[in-house]
Amino acid sequence: MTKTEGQEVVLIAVLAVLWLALGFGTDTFFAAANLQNILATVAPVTIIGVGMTAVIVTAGIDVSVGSALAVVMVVVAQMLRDTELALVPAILLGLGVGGVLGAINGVLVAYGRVHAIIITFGTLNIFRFVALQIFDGKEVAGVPAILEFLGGGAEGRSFGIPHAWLLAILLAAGMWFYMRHAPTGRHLYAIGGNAPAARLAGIRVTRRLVGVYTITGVLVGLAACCVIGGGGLVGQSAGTGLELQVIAAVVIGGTSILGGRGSVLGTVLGALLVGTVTSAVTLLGWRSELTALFIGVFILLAVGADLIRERRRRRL
Amino acid sequence: MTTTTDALLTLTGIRKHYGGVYALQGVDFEVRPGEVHGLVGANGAGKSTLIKIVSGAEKADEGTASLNGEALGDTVKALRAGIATVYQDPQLFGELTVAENVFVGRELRRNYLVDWREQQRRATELLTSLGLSEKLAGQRVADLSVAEQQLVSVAKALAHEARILILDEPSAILTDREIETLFTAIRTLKDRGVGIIYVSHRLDELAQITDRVTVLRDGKVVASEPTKDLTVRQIAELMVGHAINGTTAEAGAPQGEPVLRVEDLNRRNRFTNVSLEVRPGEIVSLFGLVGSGTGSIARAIYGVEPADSGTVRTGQTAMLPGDRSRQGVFATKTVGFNISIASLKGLWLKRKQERRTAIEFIERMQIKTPGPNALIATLSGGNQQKVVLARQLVERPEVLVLEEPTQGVDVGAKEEIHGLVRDIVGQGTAVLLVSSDLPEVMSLAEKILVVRGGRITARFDRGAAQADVLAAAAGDE
Amino acid sequence: MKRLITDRVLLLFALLVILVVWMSVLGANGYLVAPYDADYLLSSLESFVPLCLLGLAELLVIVSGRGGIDLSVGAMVSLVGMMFGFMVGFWHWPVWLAIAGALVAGAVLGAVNGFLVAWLGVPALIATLATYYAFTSLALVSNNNAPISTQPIQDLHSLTSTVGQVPLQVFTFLLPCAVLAWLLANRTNYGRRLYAVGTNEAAAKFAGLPVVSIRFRAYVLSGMLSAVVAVITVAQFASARPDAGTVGNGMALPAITIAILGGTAITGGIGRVGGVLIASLFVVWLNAGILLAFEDSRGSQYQLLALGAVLVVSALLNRVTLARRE
Amino acid sequence: SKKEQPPAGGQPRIKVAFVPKLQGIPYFEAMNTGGQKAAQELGIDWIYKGGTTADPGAQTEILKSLIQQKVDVLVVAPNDPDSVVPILADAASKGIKVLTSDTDAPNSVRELFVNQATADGIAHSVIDSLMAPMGGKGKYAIVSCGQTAANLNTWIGVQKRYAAEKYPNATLVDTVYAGEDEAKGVSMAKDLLNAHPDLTGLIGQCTTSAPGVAKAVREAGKLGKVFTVGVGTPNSMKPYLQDGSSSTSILWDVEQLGYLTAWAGAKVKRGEAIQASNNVSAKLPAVKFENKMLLLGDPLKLTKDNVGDYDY
Ligand SMILES: Nc1ncnc2c1ncn2[C@@H]1O[C@H](COP(=O)(O)OP(=O)(O)OP(=O)(O)O)[C@@H](O)[C@H]1O
Ligand SMILES: Nc1ncnc2c1ncn2[C@@H]1O[C@H](COP(=O)(O)OP(=O)(O)OP(=O)(O)O)[C@@H](O)[C@H]1O
Ligand SMILES: [Mg+2]
Ligand SMILES: [Mg+2]
Repeated sequence: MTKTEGQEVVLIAVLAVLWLALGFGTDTFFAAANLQNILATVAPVTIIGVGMTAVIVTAGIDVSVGSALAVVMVVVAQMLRDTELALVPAILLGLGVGGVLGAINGVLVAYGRVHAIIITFGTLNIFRFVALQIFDGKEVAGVPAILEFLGGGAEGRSFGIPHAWLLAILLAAGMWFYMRHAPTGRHLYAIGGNAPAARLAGIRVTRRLVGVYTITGVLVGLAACCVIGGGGLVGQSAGTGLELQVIAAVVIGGTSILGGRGSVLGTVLGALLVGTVTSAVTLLGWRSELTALFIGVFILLAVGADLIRERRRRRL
Repeated sequence: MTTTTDALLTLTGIRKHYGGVYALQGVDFEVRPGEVHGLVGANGAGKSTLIKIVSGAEKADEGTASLNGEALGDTVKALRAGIATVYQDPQLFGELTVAENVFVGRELRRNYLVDWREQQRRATELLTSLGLSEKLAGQRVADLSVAEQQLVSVAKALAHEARILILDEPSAILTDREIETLFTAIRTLKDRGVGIIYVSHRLDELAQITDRVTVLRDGKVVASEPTKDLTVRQIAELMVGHAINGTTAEAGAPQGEPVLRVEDLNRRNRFTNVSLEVRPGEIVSLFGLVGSGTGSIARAIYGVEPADSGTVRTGQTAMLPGDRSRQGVFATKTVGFNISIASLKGLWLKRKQERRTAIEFIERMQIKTPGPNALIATLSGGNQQKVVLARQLVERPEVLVLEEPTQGVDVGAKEEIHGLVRDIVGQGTAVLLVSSDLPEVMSLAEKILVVRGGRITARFDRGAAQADVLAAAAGDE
Repeated sequence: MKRLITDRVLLLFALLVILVVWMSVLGANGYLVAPYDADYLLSSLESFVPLCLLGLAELLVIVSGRGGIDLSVGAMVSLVGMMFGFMVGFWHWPVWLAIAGALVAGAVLGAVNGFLVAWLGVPALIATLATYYAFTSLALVSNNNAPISTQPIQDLHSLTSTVGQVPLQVFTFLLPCAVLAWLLANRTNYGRRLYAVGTNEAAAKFAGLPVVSIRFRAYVLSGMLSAVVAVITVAQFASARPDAGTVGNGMALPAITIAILGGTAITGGIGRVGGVLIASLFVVWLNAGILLAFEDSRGSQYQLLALGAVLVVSALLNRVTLARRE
Repeated sequence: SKKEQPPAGGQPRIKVAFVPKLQGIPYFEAMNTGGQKAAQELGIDWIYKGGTTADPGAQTEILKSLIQQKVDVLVVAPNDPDSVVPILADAASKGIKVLTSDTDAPNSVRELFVNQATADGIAHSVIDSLMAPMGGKGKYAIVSCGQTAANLNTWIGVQKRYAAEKYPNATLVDTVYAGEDEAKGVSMAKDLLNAHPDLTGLIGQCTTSAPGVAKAVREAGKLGKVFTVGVGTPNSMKPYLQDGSSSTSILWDVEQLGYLTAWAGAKVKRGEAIQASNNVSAKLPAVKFENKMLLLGDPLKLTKDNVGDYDY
C-alpha cells in the first residue's frame, strides 16, 4: 500500500476555503442551480480524467482526447439524428468508437515504445482529420434530446444530482478501487515507476498499456455523450483544448506527471476546483478573461502545496 | 567440460553480441540442484549478460538454454519456471512500499484482489530473515539506502518457490554481517535442492559459499572447477589472464595545513557532530557499516545534500559518487563528454583540448574503449567507473571525496584504481575515502574514522588491527 | 542506408528532398492547382520562421531534462506581442528599443517559468500550463481584447519585406537565432552542461554543475525566443493581437511537435538544432504542398492527417531501428 | 486526379476564390452554397478554401496558395482585419482583384466590401428584438465567443451605446466569452443566470452561443422569464425558436451573401462599374452600393414563423 493522502487533503482544504468564501461572498453560490451547473460542467473532464490518471500513472500521457472526443461526438450525433437510436445503444456506440480510438493509441504506444506524447500528438492530428471528414463541412444540429439524460438540464438529474456527475463519481470510485487493490491496478504504478523493471518482474507491460489507453478512449466516448447532452449542437471545434483541461485536473490532483504516483480522487477534486474557479469568476462578476489567470494561479497553489509537503517528508 | 545428466540448468554454445561488442562467445554452463555455482570474471567479461539470458531479460543470438530439459523463454516464462533473479542494480519501484516490491508482478491474492495483510506478514518474515528491520515493510523503497534496497531485491527473489536463484553481485554493497545473513539464507535454499548462481568480485567469498566456480574471460569460459581445487590467487589470475604482482601499500606523505576542515556538522536523523580534517597528501577514511551515515556525511561535505548546522571549509573539491549508474554516468553520451563535463572553463567549448584530455585519461587509466567518441553505455561497469573517476581527476582537485570507489569493480580494475588514488595523493591531493570495503580502507587510509549511528565513534591510524576497526564499526565492544 | 534510418537529421533531409522533388513533378504535370515552384517555397518561409524559432525554444527546454517542456510559448508570444504593441504603437518607442524591451519582457516571462521549474521544482508541464493560462489571460486583459494596429505598428511591416523572394525575417531574425542556438548547443560550455543536466541530473550535481541555474537559463532563452517570434508576428501581420500565439490550436503544440519530429528526446539530454530546422522546413513545405493539391477546403484537413502520420510513422521507425540494433 | 485545364482557345473563366474565417461552420458553408449557385448562373469558377481553425496565420497560408494559383479575384472574410492587410497588398500587386466579405479590412487595398448588414443594423436589431419581450427594462447579459473577434466586438460596442441611449432602464450586467463551444456557452449562460437571479435577457452574440443561451434558459426552467436573442443560423435555432426559449434570431440571408460575393467578384474582374443600386438576381433586386460597400440589405429576423424557410 502506498501512502497517498496528502494532495487530496490539501485540495479538500483549498476547495473548502474557496466554497466557504464564495458562500459568504455571494448569495447564489450554494443555490442548487449553481452547484448543479458546476457538477454537470465538470463531469466530462472528470470522466476523461479518470482514465487520464491511469495513463499518467504509467508515465504516459494522452493528448489526443480532444480530437477523439470530436470523432465520437460527430459519429454519435449523426447516428442519433439519422436513425432512431435509443439512449443505451447511443451510449454504447460512443463507448465503442471511443474504445477503438483509445486502443489505437494503446497499441501504438505499447508496441512503438516511444514516449506516449509523441504518438498521441500524432493521433491528435489524425483523429481531428477523421472527425472533419465525418463532419463533411456541416455541423450536426437538431440532435434528438435523447442524450439529455446525461446533460445539464432537468432530464439529466435525479434527486437534484446530475447523472453525468454521478457516473463520473462511480467511475472514479471504481478506478480508485482497481488501482489500489487489484494486482493489475498496482502494476500500473510499477510500470510508471520503472518500466524495464516491471518487465523483469513479469508484469505484462504491453497488455496493461493497451488497457489504460483503451479505457481512456472508452471514457472519452462516455464524456462525448455527456457533452452532446449538454450542448445539442455538435460543431467542428468540439473538444479543442480539452486535453489541457483534463491534464490540468489530473496534475492539480497530485498525480505525478513523471509516473508512478497519483490517485483518481485527486483528479476528481482537481476538476472540481477548476470548475469552481470558472464559475466563481462569473458569479463574482469579474471579467471572464481573468478565469484563465485564476486557473493558472490555482494550479500553482495546489502544486506548490504538494511540493512543500513532499519536501518536508524528504527532510525527515 | 563434462555434461552431466542431472544438471538442472544447462546452457550450451551461448553467443550474444551488442552491436560490435561480443559479450558472450560460445559459453557452456550448467547448474545442478543444490549447487552454489560461483560465476566470476573481470568487468565486462559477460557475467551479467549470461544471467540476463537465463532470466529471459535478453535473448541469445545462438545456443540453447534449458531448465530440466525445457527451453527457456521470456521473463514471465522464466519466473513461472522458478528462475528468481537478483539483478546487479536492484530493479525496484521507488514509489511502492517494500512489501509491494517483494511481491510485485506475483501478488498474493484473495478474491482477485491484493491480499495486503498476508503480503505484509510474509514480507516482514522475509525481511527479518535477511536481518532487516521489520518496520521497513511498510516504507517507500525510495526512502531506503542502497544496501537496504539490495536486500529487498534479495527478499523479492526469495518470496516465491525458486528452482534457480541468481544473485548478480549481491554482496557488493553489503557489510560482512549482512553477507553472513545472506549466506545463511543461501545455504537453506541449497539444502532444499535449489540451484544457485552466485556472481561476485569478492573472491574470498567464493570459498565460503560456492561449490563450483566458473571463470569467464572476454565472453569465454576459461575454467569451471570445484571451488576447493582453486585458490583465490589462481582465480584472480584466470580472470585477468596473467599473474598479478602483490601490491605494496605505500604510505602517503601528508604535508602542511588541512585543506578540508569539517566542524560539528549535523543533520537531523542522519549524523551528529561530525568533525574531521584532511591534509594535502593524506587519505582519511570514513568507515561504517551500511546505513551508518557515511554516505550522507560525504554528500553533505561535498554539498549535494543539506546539513542543518556546522561548517565545512574546503579547497577545490570533487566527488566520486557512490551509485555509478544513477549519479555518475551520462549514459547517452560519449566517453569524452563524460570525462570533460566537470572541467569546462570559459564560454566556448575547447574540443581539441577535450579530446586530448580524454585520450590521455583513457591511456593513463587503461580504460577499455575504442576511443573518446564511444558511447559510455557500451562500456562494462568497471570501465564506466574509471571514466567517472577520470572526470574527478582532470581538474587536479585539492580535495577528492571518494564514495565506494571500487564497488562492483573486478580485482584488476580495483588494483588499478587504488594505484591511481595513491598517485593523486602523492601529488598532494587530500582524499576523503568513504568505503564499506574494509581491506580497501585498511590498505589505503592514513586515518580511519569509524562511523556508527551517524557519529564518529572511533579514530584509528594506519596499522591498526582490522578486527579492532570492524568491532568499533559493528558496535560490539 | 542504415545511418539514414538511425540518424534523424539525415532521414528528415531525405524526406524533404523526396517531398520537394515529388511535389515539383506533380506540379509540373498539372496535378496541382498551381506550380510548386521556388517562389512559392520561398514565400512559405514566412510561416517557417516562427515555427522554427519556437521549435528551438522547445528544443532547449526539452533537452534540459526532468520532463522539460514549455506549453506557454504561444501565450508568451501573445503577451510579449502586446507589450511590444504598446511600446511601438502607443508609446512610440524607437523600434530597436522596443525590440530590446520585448526581449527583456520575454526573458522575464521565461524567468517566471524557469523559477517555477528550476528553483521550485514544479514539473515543467504543470508550471508552464499554469503560466500558459495566466499569460493568455493577461494578454487579453492588457488592451481590453482589442488588437493594436496604429500607424507605427503598420509601419513595422517593413521588417518583414522580402529579399528576392525570401522573407526578410529569415535573414534578420531566424538565421542569427538559429546560428546562435547551434553555437550555444554545440560549441559552448553552457550547451554541454545543458545536455549533461538533461541526461542525468544527479550525475550533473555530483560533477559540480549548477543544475538549477543551467535549467533556469533554458527557460529564459525559451522566453526570449518567444519574444523574437512575438516581434516577427506583430511585424508580419502589422498588428499586435492579444491572441496571436494562442488562437486556434495555439503555437505551442506545433512547436513541440516540431521539436519531437526533429528528434528531440522527451526524456531530455538529446536533440539537435539541425533536426528542428529541417523538421520545421519539412512540415512547412509539406503543408504548402498539400494546399496546392486541393482546390477546395480539404487541403487544410489533409494537413492534419499528414502531420499526424509523419509523427506516428517516424516514431515507429525509431522503434524498428531500435529493434534491429538489439 | 489531373486538374482540368482551361478550355483551349476560349476565354478562360473568371476564378473567384473566397476564403472564410474557417471552414465547416454552417454560416460559411451556406455562403459557399450561395457562391456556387452564383458561379453556375454567372458562368464563373468559384473556389472556397478555408482553414480548420479561425487563425489569421492559417488564413494567410491559404491566401498564399491562392495567389500562387493566380486566381482572378480573392475575397476574404478576415479573422483579423489588420493582419490581412500585408498579404492582400501582395495579392493586388500581382494583379489579383481583392475584396472582403462578411468582415471588412478597411485599412487594406480591397476594392470593395460585401457587407451583410451594417454593424448598426445588426446591433440595433439585436437590442430592439431583445427589448421587445423585456419591455424595454431589466437586466441583461451577453455571451460572446472569441474574445478578439473583431466584428463581434464592434457589434457589442454599438449595442452598448444604442441600448444605453434608447433603453435607459435596461442594464447590461456582464459580457462573457465562451469561445466556439456551445456546451461552454450553455454553462456560462447558466452561471450568469445564477449570478443574477433577476436577469431577464440574454444575448448570444454568435452562431454557437445563440443556441447556447437559449438552451441554458430552457434547462434552467426560466422559459417566459428570461428572454434570449442571438445571432444564430436557422437550423440550430429552430427548436429554440419553436419552444420560445429564443425570441428572435438576427441574421441575414447567408446564401444570398455568398451569391452577392461571387457576383461582386465577377463584376470587379470584368471592370464593370457597380451602380448605386443593382439588380443582382430575382432575390436581390436592389442592392445598394456606397462608399466601396455593397450592402446585402437589412438584417433578417428569424422567428418561429419563418425559420422553416431556410435550410442551413
Ligand atoms: N546493453 C548493452 N549494449 C551494448 N553493450 C553491452 C550492453 N550490455 C553489456 N554490453 C557489453 O557486453 C560486455 C559484457 O557485459 P556484462 O555486463 O555482461 O559484463 P559483466 O561481466 O557483468 O561486468 P561487470 O562486472 O562490470 O558487471 C561488455 O563489454 C559490455 O560493454
Ligand atoms: N529519506 C530518508 N528518511 C529517513 N531516513 C533515511 C532516509 N534516507 C536514508 N535514511 C537512513 O539514514 C541512514 C543513513 O543513510 P546513508 O545513506 O547516509 O547511509 P550510508 O551507509 O552512507 O548509505 P549508502 O551506503 O547508501 O551511501 C540509514 O539508516 C538510512 O536508512
Ligand atoms: Mg555485471
Ligand atoms: Mg555508505
